[in-house]
Amino acid sequence: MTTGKEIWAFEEGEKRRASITHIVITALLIGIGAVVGAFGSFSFPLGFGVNFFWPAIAVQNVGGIWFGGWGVLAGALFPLISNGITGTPIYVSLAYIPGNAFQAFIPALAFRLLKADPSLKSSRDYIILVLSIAVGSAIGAIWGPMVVLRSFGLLTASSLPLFIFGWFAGNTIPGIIFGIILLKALSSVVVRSSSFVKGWWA
Amino acid sequence: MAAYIDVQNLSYSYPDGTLALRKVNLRVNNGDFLALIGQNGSGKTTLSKCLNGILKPTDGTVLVDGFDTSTASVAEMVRRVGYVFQNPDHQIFNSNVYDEIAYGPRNIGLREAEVKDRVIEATRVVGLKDEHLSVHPFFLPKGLRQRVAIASILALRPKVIIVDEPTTGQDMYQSFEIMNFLTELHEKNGHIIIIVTHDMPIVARYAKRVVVMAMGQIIMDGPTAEVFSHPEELSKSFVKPPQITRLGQSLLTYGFPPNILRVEEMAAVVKEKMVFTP
Amino acid sequence: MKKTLLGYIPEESPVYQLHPLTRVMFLLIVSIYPMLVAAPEWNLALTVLILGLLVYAKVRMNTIKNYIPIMGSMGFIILISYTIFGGYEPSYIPIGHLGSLTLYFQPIRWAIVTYMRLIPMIFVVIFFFSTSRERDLIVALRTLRVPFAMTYLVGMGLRSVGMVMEDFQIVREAEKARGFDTRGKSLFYKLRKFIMYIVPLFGLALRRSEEFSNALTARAYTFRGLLNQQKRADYVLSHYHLSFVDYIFIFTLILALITLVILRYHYGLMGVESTVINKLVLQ
Amino acid sequence: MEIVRIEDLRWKYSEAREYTLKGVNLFLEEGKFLGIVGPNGAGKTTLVYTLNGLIPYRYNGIKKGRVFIYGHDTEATPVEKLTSWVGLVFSDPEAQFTSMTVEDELVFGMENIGLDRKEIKARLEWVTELTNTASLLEKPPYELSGGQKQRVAIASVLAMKPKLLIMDEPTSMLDPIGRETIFEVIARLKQEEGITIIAIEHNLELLAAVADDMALLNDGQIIFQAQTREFFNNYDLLIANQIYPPEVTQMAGILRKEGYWPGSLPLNIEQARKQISKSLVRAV
Repeated sequence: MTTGKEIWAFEEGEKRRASITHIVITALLIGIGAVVGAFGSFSFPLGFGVNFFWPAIAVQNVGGIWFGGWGVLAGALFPLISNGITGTPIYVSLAYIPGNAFQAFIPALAFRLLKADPSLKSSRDYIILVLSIAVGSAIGAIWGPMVVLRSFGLLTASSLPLFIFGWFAGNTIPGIIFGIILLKALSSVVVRSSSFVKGWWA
Repeated sequence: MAAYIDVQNLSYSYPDGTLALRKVNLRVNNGDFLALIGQNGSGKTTLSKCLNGILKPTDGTVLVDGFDTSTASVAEMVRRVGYVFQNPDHQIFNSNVYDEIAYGPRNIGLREAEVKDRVIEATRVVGLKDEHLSVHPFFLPKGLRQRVAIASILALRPKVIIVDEPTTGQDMYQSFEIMNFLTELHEKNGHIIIIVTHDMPIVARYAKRVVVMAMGQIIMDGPTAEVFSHPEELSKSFVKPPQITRLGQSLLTYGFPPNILRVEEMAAVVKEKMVFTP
Repeated sequence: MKKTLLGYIPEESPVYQLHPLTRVMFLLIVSIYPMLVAAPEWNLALTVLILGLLVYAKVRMNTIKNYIPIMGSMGFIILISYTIFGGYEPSYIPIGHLGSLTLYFQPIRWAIVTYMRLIPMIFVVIFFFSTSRERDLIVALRTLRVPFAMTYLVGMGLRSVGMVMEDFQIVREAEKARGFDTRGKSLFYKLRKFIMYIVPLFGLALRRSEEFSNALTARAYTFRGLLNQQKRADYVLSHYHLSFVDYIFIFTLILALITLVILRYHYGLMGVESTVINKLVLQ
Repeated sequence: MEIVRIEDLRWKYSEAREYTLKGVNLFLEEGKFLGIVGPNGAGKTTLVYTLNGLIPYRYNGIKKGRVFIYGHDTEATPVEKLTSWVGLVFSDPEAQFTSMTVEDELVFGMENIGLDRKEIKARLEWVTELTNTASLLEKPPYELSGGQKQRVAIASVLAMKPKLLIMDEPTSMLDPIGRETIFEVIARLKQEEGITIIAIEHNLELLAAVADDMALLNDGQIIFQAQTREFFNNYDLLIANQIYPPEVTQMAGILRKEGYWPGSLPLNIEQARKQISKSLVRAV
């Protein structure tokens, strides 16, 4: 049984180098993110409110946790494609990049710093996951409506709180639900694969 | 006798406008072991996905055990027709084999005790061992992953089992194993089996009935020996009879039958000719 | 019709005379115009102009149908934001009532102004994606001397999108074949089961990451090579040449941008105060 | 001239409990076509991975014994150099298609080995003619059929002009006609280009028609290697190793056991037909 500590620790003499596999996994993450981002929410039969349910955030969260900097890179880039598919103006898409990067970066950072187990073995792991997704989404939620939508004049100042909260909830909830399912289902596989990233790039 | 699956004037076009099926009629009966063959893109996968309501007809109707697939619920359908996808990796949703096989039965709302019975039964039928149940399906070799995929459909206990490309990526021995086991399901448990395949020797050896598709239509439908004895018709769908059948057809002048399906049959015919010709 | 990830682009179009870089410049520069303009009638004119270009480029008009929902929901959000959550200032002029709600002129005007800014920006994106193939984007980036590693990642990312789209379709069917049904189930159940589709998508990606890496290595492609690749033939660029027309086109786009800045900020034209809506309502 | 020499090669993946290759010895001369058969899990793919350096460069594990390409030990040779000698086509073309057009896919490898535009253009013309892919150049991957994808995969490797072309189950995903077109390409490569080829394949009907030599790999060892005709003549050995020869060969094998088939076993319909008609005429 491995613990969170062992998973992130470098063994003595262990050499890890970024490889072509990481480029490939980044491209595949972009693919999943773009498809889930563009179509995943549309087909969800909830009716009104689909705009506030963005499952693709899970790709950012687990991508960062499993694949470090590569996951963050993919998480920042794939919304450009999924937004393009849905017709979002190009500069709005570009302006989202930092927010998206943070949504992927914060859980990745938390898991590495606090040595949490991606397979979510203890309640501590769950708490770290939930809190880090919440913090990441909070940064995204502030960046999205406040910096981007506001500066493009798409929202008024007094409506900001509502949109920030809607954005936050719409990202945090799917992030946590999808994140838990993915981490539990596949972490054991990922950790054993050559694409797993212990540090930031390898 | 009413057919178990009755396809009437079925047409299907994909959202991008491609017309994949044109006015197809097909009756699948109790006791059928059917192979659906034809060139890539001839519509056989589309047709097989229409048989359990994964795809709904654009036009025409598909009746399964009296239920219209366009109005029946998913649960009603999966209890009757099971569909095993070609690549097992598209259908692995859980992190251990037990949950994977239990996923279907749980979806249709069975109680956990019943689920457990079915998982154990399905595991036994496909020849998985108990030690496999706790393994992550991802780590199993492809042959076993395919068995997990079949077991997870069997656990829903459908009358009809459709398997898309059961032998792709398997070696001959594994192919025979899978097909023998489908035959057992057919003969002992009375399942109707439908395979979608490119593997003609497998079709010749195991299927009782062959349906040939080309350009979204059924161009031939009949007993296997009958269908394979018309090579010129088959070539319209870019299909050839198996090598042994073609050997027999090249020896028609010596009185060989045009519909030999198995190597052993051919050997027997040659032997007989050699013995009795003098 | 040629197929792209997002749909179809015309088999032949006058737009293909232009270098892909020129088309990307069109996307980037024309997207700025609406941000400089407040008066909706001018943005409407720009929209009409782009629509005209779409027709000229032989784009099938029902491509636009796919974007109508997003345009609708954006309009709705903007309207809500400016009216119900728009706050109140003493200078607001009431123009009517909706139940107990008083409607004011300025918020509605701002909503229209904002919305009409968005519309041409969306149409520019539509124009780009319905006249450009994925390859055009890569060519444009390479022409701009974006590092190969980056353009390669973009290209492979696009390739992955296509692959995942196919997978996504099959996985959803596989869910159904296993008895997954949303009818008559609790919301939580739906949520928990419905999202399982994402697990096979990642499983497939992991499996493929190994196959792809092997395939790339087998074609003499290494991580080291990716970073240090000094000289690449960039063969694809040999099909494309920036012509005189391209230079003229890009020059015109930039000139129009500068003119717009001058008109707007030096002469104060096209501002919200000078809109015809003001004249119509206030008089 | 020798192109491949493998001496007592053993390989264990670091995750695995057992050795996958357990002492393989193999020798291949330039210009030959070698078919490798063996049940799944025998180590066929692992074996060919050692030839272009994927093992040990991309995989962790324990390697004993040595592999030589043109007399160069693969472990002491950079992987870029190995890949310029040895081209590998994988069984699933879907998983080697990384570009958005066929042309970019074909050009990719050529750019990697540093060819200039003129050379690339010339080779493009050559390889698309050879593999019948010229009409596909503009197409994106999702517009190709299975057979087209596989031809493009072969062309993309061939464009780098490897001395040795390895194909790992190149037809497993294809319909019967798609399979035949791939084997037509392979036959042309052998005849017109004189390229050395190794193919792993379960469909022996088509393989037997083109291979010079055949090798049987089982449980990590080469059990038997011989000229194709002689190889299939050892019917009992093949069956014992779960290998099923072409159907006409199987039939003759059964008959021979019962003393009804004189001479060697046929490999195709024509040979079988001749032998049968001859013996029937004689019987008359």
